[in-house]
Amino acid sequence: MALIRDMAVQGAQMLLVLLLAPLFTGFVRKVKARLLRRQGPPLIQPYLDLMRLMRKEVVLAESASWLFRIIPYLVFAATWVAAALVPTFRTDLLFSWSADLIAIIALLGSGRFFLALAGLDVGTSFGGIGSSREVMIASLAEPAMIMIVFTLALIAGSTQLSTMAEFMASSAVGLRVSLGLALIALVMVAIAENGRIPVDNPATHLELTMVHEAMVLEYSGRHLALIELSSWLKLILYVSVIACLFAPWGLAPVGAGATALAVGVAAYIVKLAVGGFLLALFETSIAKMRVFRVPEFLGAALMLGLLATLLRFVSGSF
Amino acid sequence: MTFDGVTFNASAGVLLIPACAAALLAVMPDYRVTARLNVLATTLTLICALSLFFGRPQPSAYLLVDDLNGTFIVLTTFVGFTTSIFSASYIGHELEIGRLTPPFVRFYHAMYQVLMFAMNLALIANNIGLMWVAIELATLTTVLMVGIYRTHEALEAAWKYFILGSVGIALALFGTILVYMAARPVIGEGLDAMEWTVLVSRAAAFDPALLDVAFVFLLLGYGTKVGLAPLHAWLPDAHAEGPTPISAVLSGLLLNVALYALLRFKMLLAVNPEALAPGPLMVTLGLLSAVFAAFMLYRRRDIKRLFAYSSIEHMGIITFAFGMGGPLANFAGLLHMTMHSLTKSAIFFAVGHVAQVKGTQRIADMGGLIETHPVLGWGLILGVVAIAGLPPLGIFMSEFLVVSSTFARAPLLAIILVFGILVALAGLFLRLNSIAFGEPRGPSAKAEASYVPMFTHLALVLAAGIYMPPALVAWFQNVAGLLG
Amino acid sequence: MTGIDFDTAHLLAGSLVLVSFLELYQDRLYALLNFYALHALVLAASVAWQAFIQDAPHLYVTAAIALGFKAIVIPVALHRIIVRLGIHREIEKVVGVGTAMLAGIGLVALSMVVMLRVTQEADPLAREDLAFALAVVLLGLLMMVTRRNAVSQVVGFMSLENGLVLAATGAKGMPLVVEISVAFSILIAFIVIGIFLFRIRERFDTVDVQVLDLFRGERR
Amino acid sequence: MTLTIVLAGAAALLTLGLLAVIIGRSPAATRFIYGASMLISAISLAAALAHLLGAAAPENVTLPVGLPWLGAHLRLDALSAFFLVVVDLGAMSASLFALGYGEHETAPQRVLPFYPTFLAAMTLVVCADDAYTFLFSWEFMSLTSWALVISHPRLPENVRAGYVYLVMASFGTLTLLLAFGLLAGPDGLYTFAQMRAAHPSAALGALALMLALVGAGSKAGIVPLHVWLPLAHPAAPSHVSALMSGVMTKVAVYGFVRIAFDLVGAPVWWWSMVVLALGGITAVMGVLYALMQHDLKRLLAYHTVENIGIIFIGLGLALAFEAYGMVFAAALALTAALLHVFNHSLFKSLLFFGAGAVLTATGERDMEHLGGLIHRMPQTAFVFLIGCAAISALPPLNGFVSEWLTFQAILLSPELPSWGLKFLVPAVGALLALSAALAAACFVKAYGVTFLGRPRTRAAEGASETDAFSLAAMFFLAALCLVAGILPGLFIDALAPVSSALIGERMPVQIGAQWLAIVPIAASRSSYDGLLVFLFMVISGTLAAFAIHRLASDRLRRAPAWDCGYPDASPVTQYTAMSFAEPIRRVFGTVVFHAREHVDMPPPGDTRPARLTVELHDLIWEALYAPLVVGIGVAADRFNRLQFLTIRQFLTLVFCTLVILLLVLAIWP
Repeated sequence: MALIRDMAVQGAQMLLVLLLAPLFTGFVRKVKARLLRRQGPPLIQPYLDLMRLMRKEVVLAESASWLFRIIPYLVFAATWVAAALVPTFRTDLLFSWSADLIAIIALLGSGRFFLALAGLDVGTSFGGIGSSREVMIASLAEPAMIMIVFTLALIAGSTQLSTMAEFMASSAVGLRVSLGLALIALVMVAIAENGRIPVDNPATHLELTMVHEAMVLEYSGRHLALIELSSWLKLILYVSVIACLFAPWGLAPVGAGATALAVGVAAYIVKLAVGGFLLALFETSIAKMRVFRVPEFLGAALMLGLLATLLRFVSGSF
Repeated sequence: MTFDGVTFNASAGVLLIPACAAALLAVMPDYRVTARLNVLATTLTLICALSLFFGRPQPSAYLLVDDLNGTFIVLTTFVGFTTSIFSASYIGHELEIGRLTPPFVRFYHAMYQVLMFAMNLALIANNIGLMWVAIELATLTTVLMVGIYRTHEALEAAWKYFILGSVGIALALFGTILVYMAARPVIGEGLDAMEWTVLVSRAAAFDPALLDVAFVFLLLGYGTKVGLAPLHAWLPDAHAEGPTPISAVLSGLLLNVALYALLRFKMLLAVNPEALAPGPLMVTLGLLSAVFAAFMLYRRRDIKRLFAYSSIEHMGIITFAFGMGGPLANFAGLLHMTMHSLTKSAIFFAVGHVAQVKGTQRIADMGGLIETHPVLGWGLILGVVAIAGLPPLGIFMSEFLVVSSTFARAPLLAIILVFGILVALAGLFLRLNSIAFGEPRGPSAKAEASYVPMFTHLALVLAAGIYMPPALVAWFQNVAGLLG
Repeated sequence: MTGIDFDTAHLLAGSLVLVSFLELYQDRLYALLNFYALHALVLAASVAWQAFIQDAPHLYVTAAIALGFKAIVIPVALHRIIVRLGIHREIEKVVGVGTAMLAGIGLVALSMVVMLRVTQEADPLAREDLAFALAVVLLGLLMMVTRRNAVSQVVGFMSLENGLVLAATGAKGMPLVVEISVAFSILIAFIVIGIFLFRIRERFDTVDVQVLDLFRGERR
Repeated sequence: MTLTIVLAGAAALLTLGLLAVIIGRSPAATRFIYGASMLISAISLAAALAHLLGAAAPENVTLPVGLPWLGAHLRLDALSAFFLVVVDLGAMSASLFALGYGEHETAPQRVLPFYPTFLAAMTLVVCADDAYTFLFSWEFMSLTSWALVISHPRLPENVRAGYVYLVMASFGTLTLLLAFGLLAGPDGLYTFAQMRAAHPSAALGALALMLALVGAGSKAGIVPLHVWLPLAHPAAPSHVSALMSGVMTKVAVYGFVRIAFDLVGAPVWWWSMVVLALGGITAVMGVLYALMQHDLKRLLAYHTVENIGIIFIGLGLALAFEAYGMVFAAALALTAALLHVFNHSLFKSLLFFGAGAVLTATGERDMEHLGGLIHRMPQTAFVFLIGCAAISALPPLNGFVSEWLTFQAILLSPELPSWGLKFLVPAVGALLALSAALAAACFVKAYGVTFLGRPRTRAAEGASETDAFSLAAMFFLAALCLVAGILPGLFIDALAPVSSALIGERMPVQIGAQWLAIVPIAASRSSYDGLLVFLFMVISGTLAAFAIHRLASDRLRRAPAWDCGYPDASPVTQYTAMSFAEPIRRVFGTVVFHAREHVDMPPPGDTRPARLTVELHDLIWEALYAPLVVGIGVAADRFNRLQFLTIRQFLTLVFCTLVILLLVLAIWP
């Protein structure tokens, strides 16, 4: 009986994440428009975009290979599996022990790996620009992320995401300097990984600035739909990781009843809204950096992560 | 054939055969016959030497066969035999291209046998004076052989060899006289004050200070013949300018015979506890020659001079091994002497062929030997691999023993030795690259001489690298114990 | 060993060293040859005297060889070679006379210190002979080192051999083998030198070792 | 019994080598030699696996060869059985690959004799149980691989590569010889059993370990001593470079592990700091060098250096934990390192086989002349992609597993009391993470520029799929990578006898614990289930495809790629290897390689093309090796003057030596 309920919760978690992703992006765009005193597209605009793309025909470049057509499914699968393992409204999901935070980062890494390959496949210079910059950003963001994971794992005593969330929710965590550093570093890495404003502008196709868009320039129709959905999934994944680690209140425990689950979902949605609002606020308040200033930005994140880990190594109390 | 009858002839035979062969060869006009006679003489000498293995004659006043010179006699006669086969075809070719005239070839063969006689005499002489005369005779014959081509460089090399050789031999005589002086108060006057057997048994009572001075002179005297660093000047030019069979005999045998003489005296001093001279002296000279010769390999333009310096380096390593002393190092030194003489003579056989095939000895004018003459090319590579001390071949074992046993006792010396070996290896392979690999350069005539001697030597060294017959090992270990 | 025997032997050996010094001083070839003849003469006398003291008849043979060969035959032959080569007027010293002399004195002192300190137990005559013999050997070497001309080098080498003969005779009871070998070496040395000188002469029309050096291997 | 099979195999390989000398030129020789070596290595692999999995007791054999009074001691224990598995697996796959690849060899008689002897030498190194046999087969391995590197002596860079390789290999062997000399002591106790019993003092052990680190490290490719590796590995034929990179460097790691963990005895804590620091620097420098290359095989060779760095980080951690008696953590770190040894030998051989296939198909190694090969060589492209994904440590494959275990080991290290390690381990962890990310970048570049996009030259256009044997070898290795990634528990349990033999403790049993997940220390801390992650990805992928297939339209149209409207974008507009690495070069290159870019822009109106030249300096070569070479050259010149002295000056030399010695005698008491 408990197994079926856990299976149901796990399935609900996967579906919830899938459904909320477009909504969250729509919400962020809406808030940004509002802050810029514009009407902005309706909240459900991303769903409409997906529908539109699903119907349109796929225009493939002549030099595109079989890999180009498989990559959208690979990227979507990797991102969806990663998102499914992050506890949103209930900790200790059925399959949470199968992959810890390092594995989730690596799954996102493989998603990025295949996306970069897709960029190179068509053989135009846009794909090349996108892939080479994405790879440069990743080569700094991933070590920073690993350093953050080290800090959190050393504090919580485990790399399992659900155990970390439970530890963070418990009173034993206390206020620690390394946690503060890890949070700032995690936010910076999240912005870089999802191609948000200071690192890369998601809304533009201007050659000189685009990174993520350049890689997916050649995609169209149903492939583009999948790619867009996976990037939205990735965004919501990062926000839910930040939420479950640094704002773990409201996460339902293992054997919780329906009411606790409902409270968990509600808390999760509130956290998403707050996160989306803060993200929109941050994006409108800052201009995009030149591409070769990004390494300093990410270098700072890496140093913060390393400092936090160093503090944890040096003594237990930090 | 009664044992004592035969054995007495054997040790005498080893001397008589080359002597009368020399006389005979001096008069025979036709080249074909003299070459075959030369080979025949060396074969017979080899057979006599081998028979020495089975029954050793009693040491007489003038002749002595024991563990130490037993193996070296066989080695000398064997290399002499293979070199004579090589020289038959080599000299034949030199005759065709006119570098040697028939009278000189006759002179060459006679001198070759006199050299064999002198070396065998030096090895089995029981009397230190007789040994000195034998080595002096060997030096003079090689001086004449080096000058045989009558070119400017050959004469200059011979003249240099003569002057330095004679000074060295004079110092050695002075050392011998001092040893006699030290022996006289203990053993009394007359012949037995100069016989090894008597000297070694009574050496403990000699005056150690006099023995030290004597060893200094002997080391400088015979050290010149061995080619140790400050006294080496004659060796590269003698090798480069003389005919190749003589370089092979010089490098393979004469250096060993001179070092054998030094070992005899070191054995003498080992019995006397207070005498300390051999250790530090031989170590310093050995290291100096190993490192000095290693650096000289880089700028060599002549292929024979290159391998001459390699001989100096190896003699340095061997002297260092004997200088360190102890059963392991001495065993390594003896093994290294045998392996070096076999490998170096094989290399000189290959070099002889290369010089004839390419018509020059300048390394700059040769290249791509592997492509034009694969068998010769790979033979030379195998030789250089052996001389650089790389595994499957024998020298690796001796270098392994020397370096590992020295490092525990004197780390700094071992590090200097390792540095020397490494620099030498780098230099050797740097030159080998321009000879064996790359685009074929220079003329490439067909090499008609036989490769049998070269590959027999390399096969022996390869076999020794993997498995050593227990009898040989027992001898070396016994002698290593004696050397102190 | 009565006093007089010792003193005479001592005197003869000392005079041999003195003659070596004189040889060192000469820069004319002819004078060098003459002093070399004198050197061999003194050696012969010393050996003869040793033979008389040790009443060892074989030493007389050595004295005779030294007198006949070294004192007479070799200087005359070398004399004739110099005339044929036409080099009798050349002056060829590398190091100035003053420094050569100082070096000579230093060498003699060194050989005295080394030999006398080492051979305490041996009988006084042998010690003296060895010390003087080492001095002569070192002076011979010094002469070879400071000369350019091949002939003077050979003379230096031969005076070095004389030192060896002195040492050999000083060692009482050394068997005949040594005498033969020393003589043997003189003979060979002389023949070979002769051949060499002629051939060198044929080839480079001078006997100056320096010209010879120009043709060292690998120079070109 | 298994040791006798292994030794019989080695003997058979040696005779095969000799036979190849005779029949080298005949056409059938290639198939026969490679087929026979494959068969022999397969048998030997089976024997080694039986010994390792059965956790059998060590077997000893003494042969009468080698040092006369000692004989050759050979031994098969858990550690050598594991490395024998790595060697034989690599040998089997390389021989299988060579069955196809060997046909294109221009001078087979120069490769065939040395290939089986090279395999035999590696087998002997792993089984040796005394210093002489170990060094004998170690240097014999270098010699045979040197002969393979110069199998095409016409090209001067091959000869130079061979020369640098042999000199560095001899330097390594002589350093190891000094290390063994120290362990054996003056009276020469050369067998490993005697060395273990000798228990050297801490100082002696430290010196021996450092010498072993330098000796084995130079063969493995630790950074300051790695310069020969990117020269030698590409010069050899591809199946040999796969063996050299994938297997020989592992034999070097075996050498270090045998000395550090077995012979030297109890480690001291600061030893691990040297190993960790070197490992970290090697990892990052290796991948940065790889990123700057545009020759495919050089890129793979430099990348071997990075993976060796990761292995040495694992070994350093194991040493640190063992020094403080944290035995479980040490077992984890050692197993992580050994698993990475196994994984690296798999995917590096696979990648070198791919590079070999590309080389035979196009005759090009330079990535700037390749491109678009995925259309012409689809199967090689697919299997090369699996190799690239595995080496970039992407989850379902095996590269991720060993790296994940190393991270878990790093997370255990705060308990290490020493302050030095408290600062060093996080820094090394950061370096490891950085090198993992850069590895992904490097292999996106390698795969993207070589296989994807449009062909840049006629050679790339004319490429065709490689032969069946090569593909079979590659698919075999790719399958193994996937299995090792999905079921890591099997392989970790196989390594248990090795860690319990060396450290006395083993990782917790993996198979029964949690439904095929691997649990490094405790289930509560962390666990990873490769199979489930793989199944999830497959299920979600098929789910998405099914949904798309059902809901979305399936119409598809081909059209020219969008290139800002230019009519015929020539292949030159594509990103090349150098341009792809430009952002990373701008970030890291200016510091690490003094990278400078010179742009030569023609004045307006001048039609000649602008030129961009990138100037990269190999600082290690310029700082360490160039001065050494110049130094030896100067010393050689100075010494050379001694050759041209006159006879008189030589006499003065003799005279001075005599006078000096007499003076010494006069002054000496």
